[in-house]
Amino acid sequence: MAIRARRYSQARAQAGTNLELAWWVFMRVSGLVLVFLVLGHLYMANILINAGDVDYNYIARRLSNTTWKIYDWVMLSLSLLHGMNGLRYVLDDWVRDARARFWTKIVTYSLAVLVFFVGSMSLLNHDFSKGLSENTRLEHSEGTR
Amino acid sequence: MYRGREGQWAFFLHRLSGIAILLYLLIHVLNISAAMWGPEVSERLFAIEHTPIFRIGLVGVIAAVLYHALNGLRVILMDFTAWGVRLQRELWYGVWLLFALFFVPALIKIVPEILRTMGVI
Amino acid sequence: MAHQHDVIVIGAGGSGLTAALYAAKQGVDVAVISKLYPTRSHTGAAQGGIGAALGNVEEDHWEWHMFDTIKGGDYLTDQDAAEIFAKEVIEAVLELEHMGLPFDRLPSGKIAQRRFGGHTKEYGKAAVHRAAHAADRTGHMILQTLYQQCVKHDLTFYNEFHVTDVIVEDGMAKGVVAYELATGELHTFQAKAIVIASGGYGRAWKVTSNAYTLTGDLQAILYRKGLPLEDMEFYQFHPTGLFPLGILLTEGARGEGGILRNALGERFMERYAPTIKDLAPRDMVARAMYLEVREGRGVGPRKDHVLLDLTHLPAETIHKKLPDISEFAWIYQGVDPTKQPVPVMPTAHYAMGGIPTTLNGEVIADDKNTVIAGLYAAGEVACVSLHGANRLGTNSLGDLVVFGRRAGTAAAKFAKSADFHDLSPDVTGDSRERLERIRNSSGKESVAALRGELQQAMQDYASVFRTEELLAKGVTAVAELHERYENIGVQDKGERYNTELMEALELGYLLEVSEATVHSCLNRKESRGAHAREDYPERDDKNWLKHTLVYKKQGKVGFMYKPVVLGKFEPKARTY
Amino acid sequence: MQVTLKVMRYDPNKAAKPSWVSYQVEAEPMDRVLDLLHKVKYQQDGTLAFRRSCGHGICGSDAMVINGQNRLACKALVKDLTKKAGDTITVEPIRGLPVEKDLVVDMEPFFEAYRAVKPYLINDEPPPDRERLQSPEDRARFDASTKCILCAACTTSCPVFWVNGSYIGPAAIVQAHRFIFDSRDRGARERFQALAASTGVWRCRTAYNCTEACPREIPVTQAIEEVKRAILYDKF
Ligand SMILES: Cc1cc2nc3c(=O)[nH]c(=O)nc-3n(C[C@H](O)[C@H](O)[C@H](O)COP(=O)(O)OP(=O)(O)OC[C@H]3O[C@@H](n4cnc5c(N)ncnc54)[C@H](O)[C@@H]3O)c2cc1C
Ligand code: HEM
Ligand code: SF4
Ligand code: F3S
Ligand code: FES
Repeated sequence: MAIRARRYSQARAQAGTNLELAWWVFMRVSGLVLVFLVLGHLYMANILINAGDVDYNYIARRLSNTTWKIYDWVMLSLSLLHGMNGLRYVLDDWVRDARARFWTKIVTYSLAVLVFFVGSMSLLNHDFSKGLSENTRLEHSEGTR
Repeated sequence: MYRGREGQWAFFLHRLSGIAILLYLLIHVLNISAAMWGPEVSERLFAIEHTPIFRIGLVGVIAAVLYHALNGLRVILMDFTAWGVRLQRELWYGVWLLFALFFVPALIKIVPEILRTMGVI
Repeated sequence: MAHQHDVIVIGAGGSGLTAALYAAKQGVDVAVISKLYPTRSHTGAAQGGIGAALGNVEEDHWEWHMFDTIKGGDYLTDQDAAEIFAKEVIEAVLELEHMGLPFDRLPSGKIAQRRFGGHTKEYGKAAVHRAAHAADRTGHMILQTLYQQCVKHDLTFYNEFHVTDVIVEDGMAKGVVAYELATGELHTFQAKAIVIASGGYGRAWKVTSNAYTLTGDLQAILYRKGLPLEDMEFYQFHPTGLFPLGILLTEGARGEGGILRNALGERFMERYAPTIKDLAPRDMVARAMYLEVREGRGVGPRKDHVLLDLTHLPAETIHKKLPDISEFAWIYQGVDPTKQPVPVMPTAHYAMGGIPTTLNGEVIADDKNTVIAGLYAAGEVACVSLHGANRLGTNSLGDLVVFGRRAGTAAAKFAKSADFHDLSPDVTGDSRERLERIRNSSGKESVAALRGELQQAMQDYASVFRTEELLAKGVTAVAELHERYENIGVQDKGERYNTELMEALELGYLLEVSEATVHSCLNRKESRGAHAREDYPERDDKNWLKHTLVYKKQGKVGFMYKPVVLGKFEPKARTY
Repeated sequence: MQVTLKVMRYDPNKAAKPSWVSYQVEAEPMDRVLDLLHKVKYQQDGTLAFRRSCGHGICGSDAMVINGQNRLACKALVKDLTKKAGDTITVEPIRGLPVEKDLVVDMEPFFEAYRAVKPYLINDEPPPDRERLQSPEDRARFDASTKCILCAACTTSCPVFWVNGSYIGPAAIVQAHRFIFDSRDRGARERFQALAASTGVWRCRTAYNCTEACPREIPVTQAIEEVKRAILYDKF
C-alpha cells in the first residue's frame, strides 16, 4: 500500500491491513531462500566455470534441463518480487510527491512484469534442447510444448 | 553528513547493493532470454558481456550480492533474536569477515581470467 | 486573536495537568496554556517520590503523615490543609497508578515505597517507608502519565504561549492574555474560571535546581496588581545540589542509605539530628552543611562543599534505584557514585510561599480570606499553606495532585454556574505596551548581566542563613536592579521565537518576586523552618505564628497577616 | 580556552536559506554546549533562538545536531567534543522537521506521531480499590521505554524519517512499546493498527541511529524490534 497520508491521523485511518507485515515476512523468507539460490547460481556461473566462457551453448544446455528450469524460474520470481518490493520501499522513502511516486511505480512495475514475462518465456516456453541436439539455428517460432 | 555509526552504513550499503543487484538482474534476465532469438543474437550480446569492463562490473555485482546476502542474514537475526540487536555491531563486522572469506578466493579465481582476456598475462 | 473556554489552566506541570483533567471530568470546556511544551515542565525533574501513607512496606497512617507535615513545616502549616492532604494523597496516588503510572513494585506486586527526609512513624519515632517512587524519575513519570491522560481525553493545549496578563476586575477573574512565541501575536482568552499553575521561581538564585524557565511569572503578575503573596520568606534550599551547578541529587539517595560527610569523613548529621540523622528535614540539613563549611570542615581546595557518600551501598541499588542521579554526577562532575563520594552543597529548590489560596484553590485577595471569583491557583505557585515554613520531601508532588484536583474541580463547578465576562476592547493594552517597550528598547543594560547580578545578590543576601544586615543589602540591591531594568536593551526585534524578548520579560518577573522575598525575609524577625535569622535564632510563636501577606501598592511594599490554622497538633520544639 | 561555535542560523523572515555563522567563545572543558549557546546569546548575538528549560537532560527541549550527531545541548560537554583549544563545535537544528528559527523546529508533526499510537494506558476493566498489582519482573519489562523524554533526538536521526517525514518514527514506537509490554494494558491491538500501517513500524530499516542518539540510553532499536515481533506473533 502506497503512503498517501502525509499526516498520522490520515495514516491511522488507512491502517488496518496486514499487507505491510506480509511483505516484511516475505522479504525475510525470500531472502533466506535466495541465499542458497543466488549464491549457488553465482558459484556455478563464476567459480565452477569461467564466466567469460558462458555462451549460447552453455545457456541452451542448462535450460534444457528441467531441474535448472525450475531452479532458475524460482530464483527469477523470488528475486524479482523481493527486489521490486525492495525498490518500492526505496521509492516510498525517496519520492515524496504522491503523483511522481505513482507514475514511477507504474513504470518500474511494468518493466518488472515485462522482464518476468520474457524471462519466464525463455525458461518455460522455449525448447532449447532442439537447438542443442542439432547444434544449429533454431526455429524459435515453434517449440511450444 | 550525519555521523551515524555501523548501523547506518550497514543500511545504506544494503539499500545500495539491493538496488544495484536489481538493476543487474533486470538486464541479466533480458540478456539470457535473448537466447530465445537464437545463437546469433545471444552471442552478440555475450561478446559485449565478455569485454573486461563488463567482467569487472560483474565482480562488483558479486560483491554486492555477497554483502547484501550476508547483511540480509544479519537483519534477519536482529529481527528474530534478542541478542541480534545487542550484537548488531559485532554481527556487522562478522558480515565483513565472511565477506572477505568468500570474496577473496573468488577474486583469486576470477581476476586472472579477466587479466588473461585483456592479454595482460 | 480571541479565544473562549470555560476553564483556562495556566501551566502544564503536574498541578496544571491535574487541574485540567479534573475540570474536564466535570464536563466543561478546558484549555491549557503553557509557555513550554507540557512534557518540558519542571515537574519532570522531580526525582525521589510522592509521599502517601499507603502502608505497603510497613504500618503507616495518614495521621502520622499529617503530623510529619506539620512538624516539618515548623507549625506554620495550616492543619486543615495538612489533614485533607494526608488523607487525599493516598487516593491520589492510587489514582495515578490507575492512570498507568509505572511505580516501582514490591515482590507482592504493590507499589514500592522508600524512606524520605522528615517522614516518620508514630509521630517521630523512626523514619518510615512512605515515598512511592518510580526509580529516581517519579516526577517524570507523573508528568508523562498526566499528559498521556490529557491526550486520551483530547484536551485543548496552547503550547509555547507565554501568559503576560490575567484580567482581574471588580474582584472577578475574566480572562487571560498570552503571547504566542511562534508568531509574536497576542491572544486573548475569555474564561469563566482560571487556574494558575505556573510553578516556582528558583531562578532568582544563582545556584538552583530549578529550570531556566522557572521565573515566578504569575506570582509577579498578580503582585504587580497589588494582590498579596503569602509566606515568601520561606524558600527551601535542598541540601544535596550537585556542586557547583546545583543540579538536584534526590533526598531518595539518603533514603536509600546515603550519608553526608565533611572533610574529616565524619557523619556530621549525627550531631544535628541524632534520631533520624541524614534524613532530617531539608532546612536542618542545609544549615548543618553551611555550619560545617563555615567551621572549616568543608571539602575541596576551597573547603566550600561537603560530600554525599553512596559508596557503601551495593552498586546494584545505585544502578536500579538511582540511575539518573548517578548519571548527573558522572556527566557533570565526572564522579562515579558507586566508587567516589559526590560533592554537594545546598541549592535553591522550592517556594513554600506563593499565591494564597483556600482549601479549594480559590485565590485570596487579603487578610480576611476574600476570594477573587473565578480565580484559582495550585502547585508550587500557590500557597494553601500545606508546607508551612519548610516542605517535606515528596510532599510537593502530593500537593500537585491533591490540590490540583481540588482547584480543577472547584473551577469547573464555578464555571458551570457562571457566565463569560465581557473584556474591554483594550485588554491586551498593558501587555502590548510592555512587550513593545522591551522590543524597541535600546538601553545599555544587558538582561543577562542584570539577571546575573540579581541571582548573585539573592545568593549572597537571602539564602540559608540570614541577618538584618544582609537582608537590608538585599532590599537595596533588588531596588537598584529594578531601576536599572528600566534601561535594558534587546537586539532581537523579530516576531518569530523572540526568546530574548521573553527572557527580558521573565527578568521583570524575577525582580518582582525577589523583591517580595527579600522584604518578607527582612520583615520576619524570628527563625522558623527554612527562614533562619542569625540575629533572631529562636522560633517566636507568640509574635510570629502567623502567615505573612506581602503586597505592593503605588510602588511601596506592605504587609498583612493571616493566622495559622491550628488543630490537633500543638506547636512544640522541633527536634529530630 | 577558546573554541569556535559554528551555528546553522535561519530566520525565514529574513533569508531564503539557512547559513553557517561562527562565533568565538571562551569555554571551560566542563561547559555544556548549552552554556556556549547562552554565551553567544548573552554576549554576542541576542537574536539566536533555541529551546531549553531544565539544563540537565530531563525535559527534552534542546535536541540538536552537535558535531554531526543528535544530542542534547545540555548533556554534551565541551571536553568530549574538542581535542584542543581553537577547535570547532558545529550546531544545527535536528533534521526532518520544519525549521522555525535557528535551532527551533516545529515539533507538531513529532507530537502528532506520538498521539497516533494512543500513548496512554488502555484498560476498561474497573480498577480495584487499591493499586493494580504488578510483579517487579512485569514492571521491569518496559522500564527502559518509560525513560523517554520526548526529545525527538531519535526520530530526527533516522534516515528513513529524513527522507520521508510520514514515517511514524522511533519515539512513537518507544511510547507504544511502553504500553504494549505493560501487564496492566489491554490496548495492544488498537496500537498495532497505527503501527502496522505503511507509515508504521515496518518502515524501520534497523539503522540504529536512533539508539545511538537517545540521550536516555533507551535501547530504541531493540524496543522497535520487540514491537515488530509482538505484531508478528499476534497475527500468526
Ligand atoms: C530537581 C527537582 C526535584 C524535585 N523532586 C521532588 C520530589 O522528589 N518530590 C516532590 O514532592 N517534589 C519534588 N520537587 C518539587 C516539585 O517537583 C515541584 O514543586 C513541582 O513539580 C511543581 O509543579 P507545578 O505544576 O507547580 O509547576 P511546574 O511543573 O514547574 O510547571 C510550570 C508550568 O507553568 C508554565 N508556565 C510558567 N510560566 C508561564 C507563563 N508565564 N505563561 C504560560 N505558562 C507558564 C510552564 O510552561 C509549566 O508548564 C522537585 C523539584 C525539583 C526542581
Ligand atoms: C541473496 C540473498 C538475499 C537476502 C538474504 C536478502 C535479504 C534482504 C532483507 C532481509 C531485506 C530487508 C531489509 C530490511 O527490511 O531492512 C532486503 C531488502 C532488499 N533486497 Fe534483498 N536479499 C537477498 C537478495 C536480493 C536480491 C537478489 C535483490 C535484487 C534483486 C535484492 C534486493 C533488495 C532490495 C532492493 C531491498 C530493499 C532495501 C531497502 O529497503 O533498504 N535482495 N533483502
Ligand atoms: S526515545 Fe530517547 S531519543 Fe527518542 S524521544 Fe525518547 S528520549 Fe528522546
Ligand atoms: S534509526 Fe530509523 S530505521 Fe529504525 S533502527 Fe532507528 S528507526
Ligand atoms: S534543557 Fe532540558 S533536556 Fe536539555
